[in-house]
Amino acid sequence: MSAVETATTVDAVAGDWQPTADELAGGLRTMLLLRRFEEEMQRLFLRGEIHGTVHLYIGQEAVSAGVCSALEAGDWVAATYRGHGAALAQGSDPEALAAELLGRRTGTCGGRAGSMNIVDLDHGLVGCFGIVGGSIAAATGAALGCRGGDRVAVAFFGDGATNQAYFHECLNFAKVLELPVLFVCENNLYGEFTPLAQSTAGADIAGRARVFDIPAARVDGNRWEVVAAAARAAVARMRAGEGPQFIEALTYRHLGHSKSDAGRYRPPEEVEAWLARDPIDQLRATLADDERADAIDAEVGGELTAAVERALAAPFPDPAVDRATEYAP
Amino acid sequence: MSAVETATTVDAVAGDWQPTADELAGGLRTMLLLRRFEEEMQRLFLRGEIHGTVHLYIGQEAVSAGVCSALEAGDWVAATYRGHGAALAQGSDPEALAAELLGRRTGTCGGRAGSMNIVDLDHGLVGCFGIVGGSIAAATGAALGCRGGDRVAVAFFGDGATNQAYFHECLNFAKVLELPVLFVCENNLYGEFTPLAQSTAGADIAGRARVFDIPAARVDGNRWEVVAAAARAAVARMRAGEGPQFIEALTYRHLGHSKSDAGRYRPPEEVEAWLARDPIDQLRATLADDERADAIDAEVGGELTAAVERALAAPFPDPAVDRATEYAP
Amino acid sequence: MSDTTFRKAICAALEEELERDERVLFFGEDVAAAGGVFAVTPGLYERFGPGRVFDTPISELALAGAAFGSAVVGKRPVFEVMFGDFLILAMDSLVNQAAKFWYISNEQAPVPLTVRCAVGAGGRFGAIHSQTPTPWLLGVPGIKIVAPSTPADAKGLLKSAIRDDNPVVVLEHKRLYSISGPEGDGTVPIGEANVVREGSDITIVAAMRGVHDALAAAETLAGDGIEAEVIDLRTLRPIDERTVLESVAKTNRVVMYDEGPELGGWARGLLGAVAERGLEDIDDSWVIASGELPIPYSPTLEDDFLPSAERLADEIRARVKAPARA
Amino acid sequence: MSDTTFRKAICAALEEELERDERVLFFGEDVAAAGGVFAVTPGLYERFGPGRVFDTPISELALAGAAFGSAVVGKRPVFEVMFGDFLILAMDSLVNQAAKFWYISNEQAPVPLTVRCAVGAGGRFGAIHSQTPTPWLLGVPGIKIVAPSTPADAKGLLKSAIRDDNPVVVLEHKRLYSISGPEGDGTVPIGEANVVREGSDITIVAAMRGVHDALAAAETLAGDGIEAEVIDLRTLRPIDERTVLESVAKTNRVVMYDEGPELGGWARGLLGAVAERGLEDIDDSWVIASGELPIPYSPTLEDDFLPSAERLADEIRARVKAPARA
Ligand SMILES: Cc1ncc(C[n+]2csc(CCOP(=O)(O)OP(=O)(O)O)c2C)c(N)n1
Ligand SMILES: Cc1ncc(C[n+]2csc(CCOP(=O)(O)OP(=O)(O)O)c2C)c(N)n1
Ligand SMILES: [Mg+2]
Ligand SMILES: [Mg+2]
Repeated sequence: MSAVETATTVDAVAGDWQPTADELAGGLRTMLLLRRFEEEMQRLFLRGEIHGTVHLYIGQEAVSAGVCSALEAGDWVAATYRGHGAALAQGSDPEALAAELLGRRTGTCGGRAGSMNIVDLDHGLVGCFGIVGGSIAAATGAALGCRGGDRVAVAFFGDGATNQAYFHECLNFAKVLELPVLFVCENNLYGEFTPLAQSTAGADIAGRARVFDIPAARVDGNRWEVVAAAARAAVARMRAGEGPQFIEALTYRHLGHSKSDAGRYRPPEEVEAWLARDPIDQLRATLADDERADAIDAEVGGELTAAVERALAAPFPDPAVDRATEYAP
Repeated sequence: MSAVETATTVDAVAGDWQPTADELAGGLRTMLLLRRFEEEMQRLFLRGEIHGTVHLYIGQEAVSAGVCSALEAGDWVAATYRGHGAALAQGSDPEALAAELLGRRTGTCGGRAGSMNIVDLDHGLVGCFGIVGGSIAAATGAALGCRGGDRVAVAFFGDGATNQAYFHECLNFAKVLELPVLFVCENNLYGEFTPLAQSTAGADIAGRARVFDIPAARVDGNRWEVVAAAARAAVARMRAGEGPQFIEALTYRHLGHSKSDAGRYRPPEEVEAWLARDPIDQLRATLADDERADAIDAEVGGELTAAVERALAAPFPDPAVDRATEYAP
Repeated sequence: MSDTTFRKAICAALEEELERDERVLFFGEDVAAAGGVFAVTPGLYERFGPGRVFDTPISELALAGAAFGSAVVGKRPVFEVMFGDFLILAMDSLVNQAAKFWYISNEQAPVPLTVRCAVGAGGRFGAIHSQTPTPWLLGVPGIKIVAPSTPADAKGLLKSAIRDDNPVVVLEHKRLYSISGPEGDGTVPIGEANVVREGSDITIVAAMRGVHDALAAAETLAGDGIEAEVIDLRTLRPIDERTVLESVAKTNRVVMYDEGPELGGWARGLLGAVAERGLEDIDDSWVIASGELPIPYSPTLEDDFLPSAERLADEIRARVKAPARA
Repeated sequence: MSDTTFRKAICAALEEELERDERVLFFGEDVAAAGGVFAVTPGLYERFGPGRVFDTPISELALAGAAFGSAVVGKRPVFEVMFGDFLILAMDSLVNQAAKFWYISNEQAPVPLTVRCAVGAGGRFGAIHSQTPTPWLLGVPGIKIVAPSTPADAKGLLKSAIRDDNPVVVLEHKRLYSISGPEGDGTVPIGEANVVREGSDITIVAAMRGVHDALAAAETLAGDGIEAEVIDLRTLRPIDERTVLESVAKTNRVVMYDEGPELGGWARGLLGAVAERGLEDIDDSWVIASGELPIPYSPTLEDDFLPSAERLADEIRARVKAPARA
């Protein structure tokens, strides 16, 4: 079974949420924001404005856009080094995010963090975590902090992360304590250059959750409304006190793993098949209102261009002024 | 379902090995050796001759005696801080083992290691590991060292260890590389004072292996011939190149977790029910030759008494003479 | 205040802080229903219930991660890692998550997290149950490490750790759990060393159980007419260089006394700091630590491996009697 | 021998050792088919096949554990941990298994294991992809840490590490991968520092990229009439105190220059060792390291955070011109 076939023969989704046209348009807006933002960042990286490395999310937008649409203020999200999508889906300011990647004083973290380590507590982002699997722990902990209330936490992580210590220990821990944490595995079929099946014994990621008695849905991660429905159902169960939930979202990154990767390890047919399943195209088709879609795209594009310009105009932090302290007072 | 019921409604064992009377007698001899040794050590501990702490194996003898009976010279075993059983089942010298616990120069490790950290490479014991889960890594590594030959490695570990990072990462690693390692979980229903179900989500230990596509058998760990048959079948599959195997052996420690634990967290009925399933009594019953069994017991007892006497007479290491070096030359 | 034991002082600190601030949580392996394998925390579970005090699976990395995440969202978690040796399994979360968050988040929120663990050798527990994790964590900016030597400091420093807005590792030396002393009734400030004995001839710097050895050695030396000043560091990161420098300025001789190892331990680094900032004050300076080996099990080997009050007194006697540097 | 790059020298060492000894294995995340994320190991998989060179899951703890177990039974595993920052996930196996085995087994077998990892800051990789794991491992008896600064040393030390019968951590500074230099043609002994520039006025001790800063500072200072001796430590555990002491006996001044942090790093501890063994030789001594913070991302912050050749030269100029201690 090819990867695309796999992605389309997923579990039926628990939950019967039917989005309105406005909701679909809202989802499309978020996804376009994520897409256009990343395209801008890619350009800036190639121009040498962004330093170090950058991991782009293009192609996977439906996952965080879908999941975060099911959350409320006060809920928490932990994401990965590939985390711009989750940050924006949580409402993080694109200008500040761009400024952070550009290393500017006005960045989300004052330029201290950079792309891989963004934190934005005001928008419920506990953090982006550079250690594969680290997000799983952060969200588990946030959920421990939420126990007894009705707030929930979400961990985003990749398929490769399911082979990490954090994955196993935290899923077990969360279930033993019945913590309200939603584990969202963005299965994009590769960890860096290594195909899933070569690193992940059994290749049954949802099964790895089910063996802990954690309810797990395997869904088409390229369809916003499918992810959003699964997330709504999972979040409702968590708010009802049913403990941790799991979603495996099958998706694909359109580009390489990070800056320098041309992605040559992936068969061209595979890439093509997935490009044909672009989540934005699919949601446009569902919305079936090209005029509205184009208007949203134009609006998002305009806002972003302005935001990036402002970010580029912002000053770098001045070490003489950035009075950092080792310890919180 | 009570713990005892659980233990007796286990999977059918793959493999149709039928032990001869001599083989049964050999199994009984090993188990009696383990039992009498531990009883001696308990006495010595209470007399203050053994220092620090000691974790007794009494009640679980059928597991390592059964598994190790399926191994050959050149195979490797890694065990835990509760590892005297595995060491003796591998043929480690009881006198040296006793001397090690007594801290004597003639100990298996010259008195440097102590009860929790015994190593005896000459008898295929890669080590006893004081870190919960550490044995899993050591055996996985030994199996990596055996790849391509026909030697195999075995990891013994407890139910509590299945919540550790090592468990998950190493099972996946071993399956991805198809390493010849047999994972043996000695499920004695408690990790220290905590019952399995309170720490182990899903409580399905064998399932945690199966989700990695590792064949797993859940067996009655108090019946030597059952464990031995399962181990023989698993070892045969490994030698045939079928990769890692898993056995969950249900058993019970008769005593507390370690020296100072009176085991008050366990319901008396539960303890009683398990005492009634003593693995040595059961194997005696299967052998159905009391005279032979008594003779073995007497012989083992005599040998041990002499061994312990010699160990007690041995000198302590002299730090002026024990010329330790930080590095291997 | 009446006398108490080190372990009871710790339990009292936990109890008072759990009582005082409902954001405080306490968890670990067998700490709740069983009251801890070193019998340090009985009664807390019964008093505060499973929402505040609970047992966990044997998953040190998850414990640290859960503490980190809950701290970021407003709790004040305290967790126990049974033996300091096991802390190494939790280090990624401590070092790459908790210790960095305050800075890289641009100070959006602190990480008020406390880890307690039993540390130290001499109990015949062998190489994997006797280590002190100081060397692994000493070079981690953002972490604090406290290391009490008395019941009052154990209580006061733990209370300070719980109220501190940074990740704090609390080291509890196993061979101190049963000692007695005044309980103390407040917090003890993190980062301040304590001159526990005044003297003019040499400064002995120590921590935890080493302080008791140092005091014993000082008593012996007093019989020989040598007056040793003894400094109990109490905190190992950040380290109170000032108190040490002030003492060395007076005594002109200093010995750093630690359970070891020497390379990578606090003792040598502190001597380096003294050499940097107080070079002109030093006439003689050295480190006494353990051998550079794993900790042995056998009593004869372990006793020889560890530094001792006798060795400390002997070396000081030999060096202080020797002619001072011109 | 012709010039090569640091990364190619490493690959050559691996290739030669894989060729020379069939017990050598090499594995890690994306090191085989893809040739490594820093493009250090291309071609090895093609040449030696999946039985000797292979990719692994993202499971640092299992990698270290598998290396340990295979080493004990006779293999000579080399594994890569992509960034030194991730080594912390593997530390339990390195510290509680590999480093202790030789001693506690009573020397039944050695643990010939090598870990390679990319370390160091300055590449704008942020706080979790820029650390050097030295502080975490410096205080672990039984471990060796090597830290080359040139292609020849990278090759020679890696070859020595693979042939060494102990666990060796090989630190590869990211900002050295592309430098060129002679390839060298043998092993370089572990534990021996290298005097890379002679001088009589001050000793600069450095490692890895710091050596290049030290040499640059020495050139600048030569213009001011100050002759600095530069020592490339090359090994951080065990540390070659003798070479440093001999140099300080000659120059009477020493500065330890490290990417930092100061508390818990090798620099302060080495200064402590000099204060213990060579006190009478020191007229001035100090440490230059980074700030006690996580490593910042923004170029302005990171550049300010890290020590530099300029700062090194400036501080030396200011202190050496000052009147020497009486
Ligand atoms: C502990 C750790 N090991 C290795 C890495 C290097 N690394 C960064 S991303 C990555 C692949 C992760 O794959 P996956 O979890 O599938 O996420 P994806 O990148 O596909 O979104 C690796 C190995 C890391 N950051 N952390
Ligand atoms: C990493 C680690 N955490 C905690 C401990 C303390 N400890 C020793 S044995 C034990 C219980 C282990 O339970 P299980 O794996 O079921 O084995 P059993 O003792 O029942 O044989 C614990 C928590 C340890 N040795 N290592
Ligand atoms: Mg992936
Ligand atoms: Mg158990």
